[in-house]
Amino acid sequence: MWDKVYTNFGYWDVYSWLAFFLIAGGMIFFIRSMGRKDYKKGTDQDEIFFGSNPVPEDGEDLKVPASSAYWGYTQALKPFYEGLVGLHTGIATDYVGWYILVTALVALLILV
Amino acid sequence: MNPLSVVARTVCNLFAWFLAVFGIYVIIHGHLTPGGGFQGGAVVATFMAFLLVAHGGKKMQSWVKKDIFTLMECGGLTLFITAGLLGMSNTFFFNFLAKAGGLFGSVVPIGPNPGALNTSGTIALMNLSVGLEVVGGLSMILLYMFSGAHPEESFGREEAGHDR
Amino acid sequence: MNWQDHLPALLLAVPLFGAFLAPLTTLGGKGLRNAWFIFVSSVFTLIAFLLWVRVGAAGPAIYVMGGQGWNLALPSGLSIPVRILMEVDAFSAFMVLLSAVAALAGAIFSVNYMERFSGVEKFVALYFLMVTGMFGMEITGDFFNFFVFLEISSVASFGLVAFWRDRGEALEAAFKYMLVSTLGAMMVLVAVAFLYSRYNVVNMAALGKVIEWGMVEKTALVLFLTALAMKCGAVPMHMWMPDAYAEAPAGVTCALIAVSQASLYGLFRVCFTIYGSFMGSPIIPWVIIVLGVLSMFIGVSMAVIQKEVGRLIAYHSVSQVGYMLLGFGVGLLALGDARAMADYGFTALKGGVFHIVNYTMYKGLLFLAAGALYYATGSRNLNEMGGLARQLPKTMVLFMIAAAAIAGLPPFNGFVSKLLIYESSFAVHPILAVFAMVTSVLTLASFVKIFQTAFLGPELKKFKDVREVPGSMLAGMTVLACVILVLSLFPTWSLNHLVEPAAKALVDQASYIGAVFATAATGGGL
Amino acid sequence: MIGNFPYLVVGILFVMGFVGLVFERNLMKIAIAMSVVEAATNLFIITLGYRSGGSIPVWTMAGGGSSRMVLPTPQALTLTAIVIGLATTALMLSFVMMIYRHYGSLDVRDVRRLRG
Repeated sequence: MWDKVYTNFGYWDVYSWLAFFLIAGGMIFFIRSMGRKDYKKGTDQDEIFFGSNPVPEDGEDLKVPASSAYWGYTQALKPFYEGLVGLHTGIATDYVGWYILVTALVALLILV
Repeated sequence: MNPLSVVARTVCNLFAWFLAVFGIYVIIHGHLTPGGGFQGGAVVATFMAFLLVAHGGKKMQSWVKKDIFTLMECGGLTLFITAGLLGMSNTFFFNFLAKAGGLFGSVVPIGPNPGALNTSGTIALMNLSVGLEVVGGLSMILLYMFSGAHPEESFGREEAGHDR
Repeated sequence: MNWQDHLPALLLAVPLFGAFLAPLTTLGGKGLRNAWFIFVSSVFTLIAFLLWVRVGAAGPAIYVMGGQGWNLALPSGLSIPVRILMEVDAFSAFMVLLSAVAALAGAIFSVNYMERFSGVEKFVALYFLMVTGMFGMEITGDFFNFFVFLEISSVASFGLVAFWRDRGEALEAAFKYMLVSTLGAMMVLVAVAFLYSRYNVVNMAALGKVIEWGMVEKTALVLFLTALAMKCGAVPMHMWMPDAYAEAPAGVTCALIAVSQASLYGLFRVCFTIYGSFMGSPIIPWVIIVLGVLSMFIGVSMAVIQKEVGRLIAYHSVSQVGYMLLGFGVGLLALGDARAMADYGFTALKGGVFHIVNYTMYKGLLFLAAGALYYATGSRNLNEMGGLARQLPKTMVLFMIAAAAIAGLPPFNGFVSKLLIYESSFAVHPILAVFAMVTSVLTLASFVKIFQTAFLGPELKKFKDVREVPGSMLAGMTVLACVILVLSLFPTWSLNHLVEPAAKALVDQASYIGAVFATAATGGGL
Repeated sequence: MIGNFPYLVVGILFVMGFVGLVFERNLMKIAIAMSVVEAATNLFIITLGYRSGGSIPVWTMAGGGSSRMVLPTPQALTLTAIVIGLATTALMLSFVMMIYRHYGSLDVRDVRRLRG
């Protein structure tokens, strides 16, 4: 029950990972406890720094929308993604067409 | 949908009953002749289709309630599965009534015969329950399709607000 | 007579009974309906567990519907089984157990999730019908019943996907799903007819015994292969999957995943048990491997750019199914070769089987968490979400467990099965392992995206009065999270007791066939 | 030769159904094409069950004893397939009806809010 999982090439041991997380967590709390004690809540030490501009009331103006995530990645692979999204037409008959096409291809491979 | 002309309505009133009787015949003789619960049930459901087309949806809905069909459907299916569970002393769906005398328990005579209705055990029982279920289910499909095609007639307005 | 012999029949009878009585429970009001929903789900989960224990202890179990005895497969000296036959070996029992857990979690979740809608009694009935079809596919012993149960689960799931019928999108998704799925089921029926025309049997074990390798069998194999691969969402036949999964109510999606796994089960039952002795030629394993690699890579690439929570997670289903196809394909490639089997083939199979249970659990949990987000905020669009960790702390923790598990972060279970697949596919060709790892990285990236945009970030005004989701939804998610934690913390136990018997049963063609043709299965009587 | 004629019809029906499913644009016609495929499948199974000179598989009515009875499995298969086909056709037509109410169109190219 407490063994490692062997894969013929290497192994997986969840308990050493747990021990690692425990030790890392202990170190983090230790380092945190060495921090300064003169931090006070409710004073201007607590304020958000927004490029010395006034902080907007609604979080809507602050947040990064999901479509901006990985912008560089999608931009770099634009031709690939244009082709891929182009394939997902959303037309029901195309779905059937893909299915029949794959069946025909596999039949060609196996039967001939 | 408006009711059809008086000629069509009269003819439908007359022939719908023949359909119902024929459908019930097919259900009851399911274990003897071609057909059975499903086919007979479909024929009986045509009875509903006849009346629906001839008299229009409004009149139909004042005659019968959809709840009756739900009850028929659930009742038929529950009867079916109960008939299966009662054979559980041997196996699920074991034909415990066959050749046991009593209900549907006679032995079938060999050779050409006019048909012995009281045979075949749970198969006849299951035909009856499937027939009940199919009559309920198909009639309900017809009624719902009708009310879906003419929402203003059955709901008084466009159906709305199912999701939130 | 031992009552445990009847477990396969009860497994089908209980959800059927639940489905047929569900519309009548409205007479007792909402409380009775919900109690019925949970009660029946718990009962079939219990039965599935007992069945799994029994099959693990006593080997493959058969059950003859309507026979004089439950094990009388060949009555009156017949040489082929003619009755409806259920056959449960360790792999089926494993699939039944995990589908039952997923269906139970979906049912518990749906109690509060669906309470604001009308017609829930029909929802309950359809849900149980779908579960019946799923169990039937997993325990049936003949191909025609496989088709029937496939259609039962499919038709019930069409209705469930379109349950929110005032959303045009739900109807559209259901229509597309229905079109490809019905065509696939028809092709399965044609394949059954091909095999029947040659051997006059539809029983799986009897077919596996007599089958030869000819043109008719090859055609049937092609039809089975593509139809079932389509049902479990292999690229390029995956396009119905994001539509249907994202538009179905969340509790249903959780069970739909188990249904797609039942199709995967069918695919491997066909490949291993029926055609197992003809897999010497590498074409069919390579077809499965190529489908798997394509699914992994294209699925995850599409997932990264999605903007809706449901669609993003659904594209991940496509890519995770790719892992299983890859693992099983590698196992199939090594099937004829005892040395390769010991070297890497069995590891790949173990990885594939372990990935099935991991995938069903964490993907179900992810969909339930996405459903909880939708329930709380009324939106599926990630662009509109943000800062929800303040309002939904419990949902966030549960989502985090699932996301870490799917991305394969230590110490969670997703990595164990992926590791087994990486290392065995590396032995076949290094490029396969490279694709698998790139997929894993992109998986992590897309879940970081959901987590960051939905839960982190500044508090939004429009979500000020969002409250934590109600108890039954949390309970449904907790069931799956507990299973994930157990699988993560005791990987050796789960591999030895859960996965290995299933993988062994999969490659053991002889005992599957032998169970039907055993001496106890022959004799007089009816 | 003439015995193979039904298989030719089955093939033609399958091709007709596939062409309809892939190239038709109207949802109603797609549903009809689906029914054609179902009919082709049923015809295929029924044709497989035919044996020349066989009699009906009813024990008490079979002329010439049980040796000439055909196996009833294909008939049972087809009946079940017909029942399932009825359910799918009814459901598909209901979907088409409701899609028309939501999208105002029966063209499959307009019914694509879910894509990409």
